[in-house]
Amino acid sequence: MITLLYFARLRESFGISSEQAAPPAEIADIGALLEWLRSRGDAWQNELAPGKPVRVAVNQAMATNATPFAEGDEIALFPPVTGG
Amino acid sequence: MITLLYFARLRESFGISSEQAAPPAEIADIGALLEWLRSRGDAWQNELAPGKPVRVAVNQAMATNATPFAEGDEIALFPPVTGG
Amino acid sequence: MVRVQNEDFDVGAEIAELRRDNARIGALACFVGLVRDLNEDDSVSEMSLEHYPGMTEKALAEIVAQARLRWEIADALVIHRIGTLKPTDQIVLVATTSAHRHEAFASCEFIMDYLKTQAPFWKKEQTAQGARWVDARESDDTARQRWNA
Amino acid sequence: MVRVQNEDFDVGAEIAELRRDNARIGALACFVGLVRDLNEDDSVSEMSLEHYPGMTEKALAEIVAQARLRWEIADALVIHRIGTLKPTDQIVLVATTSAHRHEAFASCEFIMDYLKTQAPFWKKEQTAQGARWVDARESDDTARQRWNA
Repeated sequence: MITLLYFARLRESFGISSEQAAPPAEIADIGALLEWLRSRGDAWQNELAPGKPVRVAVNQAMATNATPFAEGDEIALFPPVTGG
Repeated sequence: MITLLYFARLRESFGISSEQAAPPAEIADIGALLEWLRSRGDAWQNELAPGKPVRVAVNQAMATNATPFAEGDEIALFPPVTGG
Repeated sequence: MVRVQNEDFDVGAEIAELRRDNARIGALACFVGLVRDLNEDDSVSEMSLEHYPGMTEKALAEIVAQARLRWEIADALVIHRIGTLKPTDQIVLVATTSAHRHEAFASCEFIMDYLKTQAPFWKKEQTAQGARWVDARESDDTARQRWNA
Repeated sequence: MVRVQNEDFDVGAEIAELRRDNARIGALACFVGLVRDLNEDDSVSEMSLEHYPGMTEKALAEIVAQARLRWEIADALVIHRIGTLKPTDQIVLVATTSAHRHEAFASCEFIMDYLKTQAPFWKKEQTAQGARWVDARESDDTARQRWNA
């Protein structure tokens, strides 16, 4: 299981702020995880479409599509940040 | 007559903070005025020696050796500034 | 020191505390970010700030650590508010101290530029046209990237 | 606004006043210069600041006017103290406000760099080796000149 967190516009579009998920074992990096989430269709397909500016953090550190993840990780998806 | 003002190290070296002076009529720019003041000798010659970093303001605006001055002007001599 | 809080902050008290009794400090630079009543030509009546608890504090601490690697800083303080804010409210305070002014200015601006692009905060504005998430600005990425030049 | 005064100043109160009720301000940058207890490797017990009354105010106002020509500033404040000061005392405050942070940071640093090299103030330090006039620094000239690059 991994913990998925959603913030800001993604949280609103998906209608949830977090979930426990169990992607298939062959899904081992962020690029594959996003592909898997897109297959849920609707808001997932739309918000996570390639080219959309989605940011991902694995265990609270910024990640790229090539970043691997493992059982128990906390993975957060969010739009580009706008604080300050 | 012109008013001469001295600040900081120059004020201390000359022993005065201001004076009314009447340089000869042919002395019409700052370069010539400094030469005339140097002719007083001692601290004047020393502090105003060519190459010493002396700053001059005419009527409270920064001046160079080529800046002219006239009867009634306020001319200030001081070291490079060190505020802030 | 890094703080994320709902409450407002007192700039005078914070910077007095930051430099207290340290006679090696010759320079203090500080920045305050404020809610404007106008953004992208629309009037803004209210703003809410969301963040990623845990990661925010880590990201801010990392930015301050990066600044300390680059400049001789005596101390640095970052306070960022979350929750609902109104025009003229204070959003963020960054203050840095150093022996000399260049280090204080540069580190303060560096921390702000990185905070803007790296710390997980998101703003949602209430405008006359309804609520909207604020878009990230390309100029903020450009501002951050110049530190790598 | 430009002030030269013997009295100390309250940074919090000054910047609150500078931005009061102006919801177009999104950024406030401020700088405070402080007396250090060490200069050129000698301990400093006291400092006295002399200035050229009349010209000082004109020079500071001119520096602020130059900053306004370069950046969109909402307001700018310069307070510089004169007289006798001790380590940790505040010497100078420069604060600028703008819609955006780059303008606030740049104008604040510009004003400080010009103040350091153009405003007629002179510092005399009391050290264990006696009193001495502080020498101007070449690095301050360099800092000012980069604005013309």
